[in-house]
Amino acid sequence: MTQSIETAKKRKGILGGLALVAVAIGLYWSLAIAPPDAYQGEVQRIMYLHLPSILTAYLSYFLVFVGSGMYLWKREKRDDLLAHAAAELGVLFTALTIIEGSIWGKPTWGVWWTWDARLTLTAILLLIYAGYLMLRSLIDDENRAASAAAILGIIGFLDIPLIHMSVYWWRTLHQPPSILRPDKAPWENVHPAMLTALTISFVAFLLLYFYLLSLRYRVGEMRHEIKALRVERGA
Amino acid sequence: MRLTINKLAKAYGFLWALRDVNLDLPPSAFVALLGPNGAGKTTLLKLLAGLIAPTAGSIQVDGTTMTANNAAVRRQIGFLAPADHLYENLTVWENLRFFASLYERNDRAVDIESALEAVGLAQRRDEFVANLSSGLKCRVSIAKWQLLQPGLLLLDEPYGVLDGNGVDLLEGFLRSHCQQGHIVIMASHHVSRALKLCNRAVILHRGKLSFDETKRQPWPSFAQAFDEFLPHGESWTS
Amino acid sequence: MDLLTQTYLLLRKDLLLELRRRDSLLTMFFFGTLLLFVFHFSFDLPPDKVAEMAPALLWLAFLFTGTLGLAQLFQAERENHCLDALLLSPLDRGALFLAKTIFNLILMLLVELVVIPLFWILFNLSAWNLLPQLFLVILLGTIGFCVLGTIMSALTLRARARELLLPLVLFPLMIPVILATIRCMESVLRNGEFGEALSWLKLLVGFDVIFITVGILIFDWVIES
Amino acid sequence: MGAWGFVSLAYGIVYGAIVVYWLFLKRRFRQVETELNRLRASEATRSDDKS
Repeated sequence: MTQSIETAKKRKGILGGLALVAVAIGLYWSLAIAPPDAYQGEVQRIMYLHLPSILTAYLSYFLVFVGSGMYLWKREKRDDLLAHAAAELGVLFTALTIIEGSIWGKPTWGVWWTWDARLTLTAILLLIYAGYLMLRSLIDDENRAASAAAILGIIGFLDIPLIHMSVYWWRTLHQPPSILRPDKAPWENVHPAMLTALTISFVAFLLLYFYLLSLRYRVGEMRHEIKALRVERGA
Repeated sequence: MRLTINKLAKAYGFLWALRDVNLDLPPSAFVALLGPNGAGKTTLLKLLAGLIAPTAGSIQVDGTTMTANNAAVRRQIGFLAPADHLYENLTVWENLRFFASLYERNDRAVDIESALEAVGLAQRRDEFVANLSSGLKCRVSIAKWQLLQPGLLLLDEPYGVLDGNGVDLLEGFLRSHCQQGHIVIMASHHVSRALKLCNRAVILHRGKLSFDETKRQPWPSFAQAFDEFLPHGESWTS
Repeated sequence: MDLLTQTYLLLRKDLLLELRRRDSLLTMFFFGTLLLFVFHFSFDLPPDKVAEMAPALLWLAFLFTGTLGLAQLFQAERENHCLDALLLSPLDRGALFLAKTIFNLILMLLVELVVIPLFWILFNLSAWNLLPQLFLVILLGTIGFCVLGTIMSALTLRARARELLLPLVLFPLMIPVILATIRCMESVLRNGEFGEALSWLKLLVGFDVIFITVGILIFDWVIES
Repeated sequence: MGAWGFVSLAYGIVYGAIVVYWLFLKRRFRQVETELNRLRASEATRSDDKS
């Protein structure tokens, strides 16, 4: 029992160390080695943050969906804990994505915020999953909160493609596509060093994400164990 | 109708409301469910009604395990909440017809009429439930379950709101219901009344079954258990 | 007993209750009208701008009135623990979902049937011949709103501050319906036909179909939570 | 603010926020862990009493 906890801790430590190394290498590649963009210059380096963070946010939402579905099906606490942890990290990374987009937008578009389809979509996702966390915290009975949140986790995820479609149509019918979207596929005429920097950043973010997720999950798990122990005491 | 409860447990947050409850009830069992406040009586009734899900253990009705969405099992279970479970802004008649049609049982006008007759409310069939006193609402509930004829009828402290006449009505209904092979489980603090009606007594104490015996006369083991767990209750030997 | 019969029984009960008290219908109707006045004062639109703004204004008014209705949707079931009585019965939870959705839909449609002509009169609009198409769009949008709204209303039933929480979780999810409805109405008012907004109309229908199905399938869990 | 200014602002905020969240999580982790160990320890003494 204690041994498995120790190995789990060690594994988390290794994951955290790997994440740290990957982040360092990623930073070096994206800030020093990758060349500046031909059109946007140095500012384009924000992309090495922006794309990985939105990717991890989407990964989070997918995990919320999977955890919610499994929880409703099997009623096992661990699935709910996973969904809760993933939702919290999803909100964090979505918020970071919006901040990065905004900082990127200032020098490229001249404004901090524009109703670009991507930015808008990300903001809506933030609202949905912030609502998910609100719903959890506003229902007192723990099991009810878990099931209600699971339903919202499923419906929210199913709604994402529809929101995505509507927001993109909304923009494209009213104004030309944003600067962010190149006419060519992104992997054409891109410097190989840029691609490498992006790949390393992706890996770094994923490692960081799973490290934080395992930490957050374990917090939830221990809280649940404490409750279980207290329940034993109550008898 | 046979009811089997297997290692049933329910926890609310930090507390076990019910732990390791086993009970096997044959047809025509009439159980008096006794115990001090907070012993878990209401929790047990709600679990049996399927309104809350157990933390552990199972409930079987005629060999079928009860799950949340088993309509066939739910049709068999009735819960007589004294002045609850009725729509305030429907008339007595409309309430009965609505529930009878949901259960697809005895929903003809004559059936409803005779059920109302039996509880002495035939004259007031078109009054809104909101205008009835809680004693009369309880009578409507009695009529409701008389119509629906559940195989397992649960009652939670039905005596509080009824007058003498109403108590006679209720007890008459419960006796005849039980005689038809249905199971009745009644939680009550009116120990003497409950004991007179029942053919089996169960005492819950801090979430556990501490006593479970078929009624006999005299009953020294019950007297002992009663004094141990319900020392401040009213005298039951009346 | 099949799903539709049960739905009918529940719906009949809800309509009967509403017919007696008219709580929801009257408040929704007055609130909708009130919003039109408030919009009129705050925007102070010149006549030529009204047709352009009409879709957004109307749909926002309906959205807010609808939310008012949703907050009241399970009121009868909250009194006297009637929800327990329903859950106790051999009722398909999907029927409960359908009945509540249709009930809220009927309330909103009744309000809309009065408010839209009123809007036309108050803002001096002339395009009366376009009303049938507009009603079609609004019907589809309102269905989407009621479907998801009923699920969320049941989900927040036991939450603290549920009246505040409901729009918070509902509105972000409603974005496709909000956008699609307004764009379709704009297109109808501007060109007299759906034209390029046809894909919006399809999106709206898709949304309705998806969430009606999801609702029937998962309402078991929604109502037990 | 120059191009590098924006870049460092973005990187600073993102990694700063992640580090803050990590510290916050670590603190929660430690609190919960101590609580759990305390409960477990008292559980062990209690079962010792019984035997």
